[in-house]
Amino acid sequence: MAVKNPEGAVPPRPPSGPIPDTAAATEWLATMMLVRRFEERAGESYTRAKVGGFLHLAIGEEAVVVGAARALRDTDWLISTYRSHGHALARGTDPGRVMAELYGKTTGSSGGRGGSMHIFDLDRRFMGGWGIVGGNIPIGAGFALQSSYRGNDEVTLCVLGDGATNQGTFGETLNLAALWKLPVVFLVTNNRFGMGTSIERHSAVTDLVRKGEGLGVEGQRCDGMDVAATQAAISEAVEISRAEQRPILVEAMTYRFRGHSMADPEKYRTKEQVEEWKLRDPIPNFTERLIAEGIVDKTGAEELDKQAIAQVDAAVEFADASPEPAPESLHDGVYSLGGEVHGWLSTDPPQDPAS
Amino acid sequence: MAVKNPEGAVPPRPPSGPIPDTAAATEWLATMMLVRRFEERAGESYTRAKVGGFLHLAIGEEAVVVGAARALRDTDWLISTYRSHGHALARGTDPGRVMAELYGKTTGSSGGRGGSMHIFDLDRRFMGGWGIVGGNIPIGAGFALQSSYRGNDEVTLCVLGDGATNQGTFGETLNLAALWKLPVVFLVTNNRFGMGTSIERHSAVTDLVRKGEGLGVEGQRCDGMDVAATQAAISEAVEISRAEQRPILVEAMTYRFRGHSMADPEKYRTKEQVEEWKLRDPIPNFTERLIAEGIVDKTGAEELDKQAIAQVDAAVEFADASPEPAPESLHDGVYSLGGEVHGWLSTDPPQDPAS
Amino acid sequence: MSEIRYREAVGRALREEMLRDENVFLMGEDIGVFDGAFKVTEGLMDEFGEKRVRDTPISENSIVGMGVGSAMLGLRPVVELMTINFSLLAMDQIVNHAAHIRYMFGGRVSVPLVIRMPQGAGNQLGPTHSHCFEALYLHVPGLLVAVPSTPADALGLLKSAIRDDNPVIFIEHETLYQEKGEVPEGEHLVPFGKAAVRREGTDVTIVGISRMARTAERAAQILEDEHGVSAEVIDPRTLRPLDLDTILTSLKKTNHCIVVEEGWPHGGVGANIAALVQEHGFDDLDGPVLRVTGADVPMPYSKSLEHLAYPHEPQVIEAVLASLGRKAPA
Amino acid sequence: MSEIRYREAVGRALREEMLRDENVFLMGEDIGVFDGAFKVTEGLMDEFGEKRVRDTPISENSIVGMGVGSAMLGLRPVVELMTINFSLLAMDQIVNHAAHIRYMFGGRVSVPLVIRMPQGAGNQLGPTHSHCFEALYLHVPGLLVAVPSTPADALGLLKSAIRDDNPVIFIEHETLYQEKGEVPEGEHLVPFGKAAVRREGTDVTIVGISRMARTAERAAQILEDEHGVSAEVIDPRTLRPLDLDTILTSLKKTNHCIVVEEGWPHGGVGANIAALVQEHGFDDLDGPVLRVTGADVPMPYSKSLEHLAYPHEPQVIEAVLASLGRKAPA
Ligand SMILES: Cc1ncc(C[n+]2csc(CCOP(=O)(O)OP(=O)(O)O)c2C)c(N)n1
Ligand SMILES: Cc1ncc(C[n+]2csc(CCOP(=O)(O)OP(=O)(O)O)c2C)c(N)n1
Ligand SMILES: [Mg+2]
Ligand SMILES: [Mg+2]
Repeated sequence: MAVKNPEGAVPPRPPSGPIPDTAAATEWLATMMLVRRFEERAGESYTRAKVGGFLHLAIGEEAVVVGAARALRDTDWLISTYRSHGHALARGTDPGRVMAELYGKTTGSSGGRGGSMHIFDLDRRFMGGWGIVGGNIPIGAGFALQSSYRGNDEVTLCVLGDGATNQGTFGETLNLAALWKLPVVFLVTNNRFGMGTSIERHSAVTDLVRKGEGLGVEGQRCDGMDVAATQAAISEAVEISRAEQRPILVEAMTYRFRGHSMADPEKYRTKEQVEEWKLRDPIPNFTERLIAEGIVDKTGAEELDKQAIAQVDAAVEFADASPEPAPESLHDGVYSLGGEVHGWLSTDPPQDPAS
Repeated sequence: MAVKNPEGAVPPRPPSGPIPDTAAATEWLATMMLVRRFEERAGESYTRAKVGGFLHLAIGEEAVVVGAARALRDTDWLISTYRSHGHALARGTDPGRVMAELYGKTTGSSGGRGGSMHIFDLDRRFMGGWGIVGGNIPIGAGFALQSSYRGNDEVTLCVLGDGATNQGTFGETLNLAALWKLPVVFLVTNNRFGMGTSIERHSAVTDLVRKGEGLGVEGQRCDGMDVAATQAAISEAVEISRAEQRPILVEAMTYRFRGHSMADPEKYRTKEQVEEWKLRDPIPNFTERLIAEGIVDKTGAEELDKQAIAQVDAAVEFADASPEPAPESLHDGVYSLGGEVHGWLSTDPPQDPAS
Repeated sequence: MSEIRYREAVGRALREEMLRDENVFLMGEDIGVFDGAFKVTEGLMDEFGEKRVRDTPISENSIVGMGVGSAMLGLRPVVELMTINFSLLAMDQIVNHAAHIRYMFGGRVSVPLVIRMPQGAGNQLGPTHSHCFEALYLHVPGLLVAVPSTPADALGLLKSAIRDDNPVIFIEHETLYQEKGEVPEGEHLVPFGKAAVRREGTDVTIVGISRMARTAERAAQILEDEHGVSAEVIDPRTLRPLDLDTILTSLKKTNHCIVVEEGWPHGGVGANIAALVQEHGFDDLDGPVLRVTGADVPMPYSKSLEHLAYPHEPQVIEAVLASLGRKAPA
Repeated sequence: MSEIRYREAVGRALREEMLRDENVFLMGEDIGVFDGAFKVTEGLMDEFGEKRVRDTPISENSIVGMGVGSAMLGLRPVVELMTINFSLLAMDQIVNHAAHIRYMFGGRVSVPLVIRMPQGAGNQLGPTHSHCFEALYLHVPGLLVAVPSTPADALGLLKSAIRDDNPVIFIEHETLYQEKGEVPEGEHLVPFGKAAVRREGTDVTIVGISRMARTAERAAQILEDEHGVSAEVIDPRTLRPLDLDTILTSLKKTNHCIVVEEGWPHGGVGANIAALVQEHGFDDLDGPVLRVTGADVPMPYSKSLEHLAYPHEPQVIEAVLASLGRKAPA
């Protein structure tokens, strides 16, 4: 069933966020380009059956992805959803390991067991990659509970979608985080749809900051098509959360340009709506702005993009060349086998009871 | 661990609600007395081991119970929690059948299978009696969905506690009810505690009307120690819900005078707090008011109480005299056995495969 | 007879029952505008409108709970959960509520609710989207559990489920959706508690659960062609009630029994059937009831590992030959 | 040796582990100010403060989820759920998350979380508060499942559970809380995967699950006293891992096996053990493995019906005599 455009016009372009120093601004742009190129290639690999399962691309949402990662310290924790290639990349995970995970290889960030929805990199404190909508919310708050318990100064950034705000864990966990004064920032990547259901059709309150406030978590909205604005808003939230030890919600207004996952006829929105939003594509817009402000020139920007493509080429090469998991490894990792766990798990061979 | 009084003084006594005609006012008082006397006796029967399991008394909360039931038409639906003897009684269920349920007898409202937590009376549209905190919330909304689907003019009143507002179903269902414009009134019986946890320790937002609004459900607070005020507030909510086909939340401020269930040392609150609240006991206060306004006289009020006691005496007698469920009936009612269900349930006797 | 896909069979059952009874309606995430994650409900919102085909927010426990409530008052909701893993979010409403309401309220109210959902591996959906949980549901008194493996059964069992007054867990299989099969022309109802003998045989009884009934059939063909073994293949079709009699009757003839399932080994469907078969057919058994099950692991994403993690024909053949005291040629 | 109650044994395990390791902390509804619904955590908030003994709102899925998250980062949360029925609300965090995280992330992170909860009938708590769900949890790879039946095991297994790096489902029994038993003086650890032979015997092996291990012991005494039957009673203590070897060794001696459990019959613990025993000990069996289970009903409130709905000594004795080909005197 085709529906009419579920919302009116694209939000007007608000004043942009502050531009940081040249190096940082350039790095943001480069990272957004890497994320974009990576996902474009992942999509191609999917159509060539190199990648299987569900593949959710965040193309169009790169400003939120990079703005989020750049609001964090290395010691902070980032946890996301099944739409999280970019979060891992922005956090510094080797693109080869992310691509290898999509290829189901041993060198993948989860050893090929998790796939696109379950990217993971403990070293960089990118804590997944979660396939159950809303399931990551209490887990993220649990990271923050750890920080509060130990009295360290880490903050957790927990990414969720607009659709996830309807899951029971959203109400439960926001209440708990507020009650226990946990240093966690809930970043709602509001791309206006949960799969094919527009926010007006899935949430009675479409102002998600208000939804959070009713649960005791203050928040603010930002323009998720503008990396500088997003980084500024999340940064501020993270630092308040760190200093005041309390949860904050940030709602980043954005849009995904591709389907929900690879097979999606997109009957739930109009081509015009997508085209309108594409005018606000965070990458060319930020590029233009940096050129206008003399931070990069056109050739420099093209060079960054080429580098991104080269990184992705290398990632694909690495993934392709990496080994398949060995059949004998099927059971590896189900249990942490220490002193306490022994006996007859169902996969253990029967012992001769006579012996 | 003993805690200090988790909240300050008892809320000041607000202006009382409007008194209805003499017959109705008298009936409200009589019903509150019946509920009180019934529960006092249930408590005694519990200590004499006539009643088992968990027994949750709503003593102190009768104004909310009766105010709620009297805001409804016969065709409306009422659904409550495990603390619901009063709701059934106020809805018109024979006290004998409620007591018999507590006694685990066949004549009980659920045939002795449900016990105190699962009273049920389809004929009077008292729809339980639910033991899982928060479990009744979507079910109540489901009743309202039925009304909306069929286009009839029924409203559902769904009773829950302050503690239940932290359960995932609260956020999920309020959103759904608002989104789908369902004729349901969520009555939060805010007695300031979920078991031994005071509202300040379990809910970040203690203004539960605000908690509902964040989910898209408007609401209002009322004085739950005043039956007239409560009835007026719920009535108004029910009629708006019926006329405008939308959910509304009513928060009734009340207090339970007894422990959470029968075994409760009540270390979580002070005796003084309980005594302060007892000054606001809805039954003597309403009695005084009716006397003051000349609606009943002292003897008349005493007579009502005597009638209540007599009804409870009869209920106990009925319950005591009623038969225990027959052992052969153990499996009755698990399934509705129609044309489709046959074959081998685990309790079926094996058939001779040769035959 | 006409040939349709399993997906279409499910959709046809929904449509026919919605036409027959206006109390039947559908709720679920993205079943309307999006046509369903697996396109089972394609076109139904266009035909029946938003009142009877209701897109919901992502709120599994409450969607099921609203189904329970509306069913208690006589509607006949069919709730789709997108994948069986997500049903764990609704476990409270399914087990503590739907299954127990009738008994807990003294038989005075029924819950004619159907919860449909696909399960299973094979599409590399990984450890949060690929499991088989029929064993969790068959454990629970008050529920009925169906696991259709053909388009005809999907059609006939779903229609029966919708007409039944008990809550039904209706488990489809993701990799079966595009499979084709013959379906009778007119009204087609399949009763609960009646197994299908997919293939007759005399040497061994193979019970296949959900998709594994198909795997068992293919294995039986190979057993006949390559090993001269005559296998009888039984698809119980419903696990609650379970048609144990058909299995025991077959066992009387074959004296060997193998259960094949895709789910986990400990406490699975196979364990239940093995326990029942040895209890009631011990003297007919020439050896233990053997089980061929999925691996005892969360379902891995990697294609090669996933393939290893659930049974295929060779494992079934190996178990049959082992049961018959013969070895597969190396 | 000293004699303490099962409830105290659980509390002592918590206290000792909290003293030993400051990463250990407790979360749960009313475990602090209220001292726990069953008083297991009595005094712990006074001793350890609100940081380490955390009263939570009624939010089962999120409490468990926060336990999962904090465990992933090295804390050792022990989450109490008030009754096992409520754990169904947290099934998503337990199965889709806690159990699968380690595998799904390639073994790169562990979840040293313990979820404690009581189960069982006997206190007339009715159809929403009295069930036994160990069968649901033993099904799931990635979890460990303990079902202690004595104070010593409650103490020793819980301490092992807290030190284990895997998520543990720790199932206590409501009616055992006030039971007393001997407990060793010093540090007492009981390993997972090691059954206890509660009583030696030569005629029949009785496996008792959770509280049913005690019922089996009493039945064994009666069998000896009144029927001259020598029963060996085995308490597996943990269901994942399961010490099948001890059961099979016993079977070699007795050639008869009975499993007694309180939960539902279809797909229960008994079905799992029966399936395994006949698979691996078929030639040692003189007859089928028999099961004595709870009735296939939601637990009724009525005292008389509740009593009928779970096994007592007479049912165990009857099954044993049936297995031995003898009848109980009428
Ligand atoms: C518990 C659960 N229910 C349903 C799904 C299927 N599903 C995957 S993504 C999705 C939509 C989520 O929308 P949103 O939270 O807005 O995130 P977005 O996809 O827009 O990034 C749904 C319904 C799931 N993965 N988990
Ligand atoms: C899902 C679930 N968790 C926990 C409990 C145990 N429990 C019973 S009543 C209760 C407190 C509920 O508080 P509230 O909602 O305020 O209702 P009140 O008892 O004050 O009427 C708790 C925790 C339960 N019955 N169900
Ligand atoms: Mg979205
Ligand atoms: Mg309360």
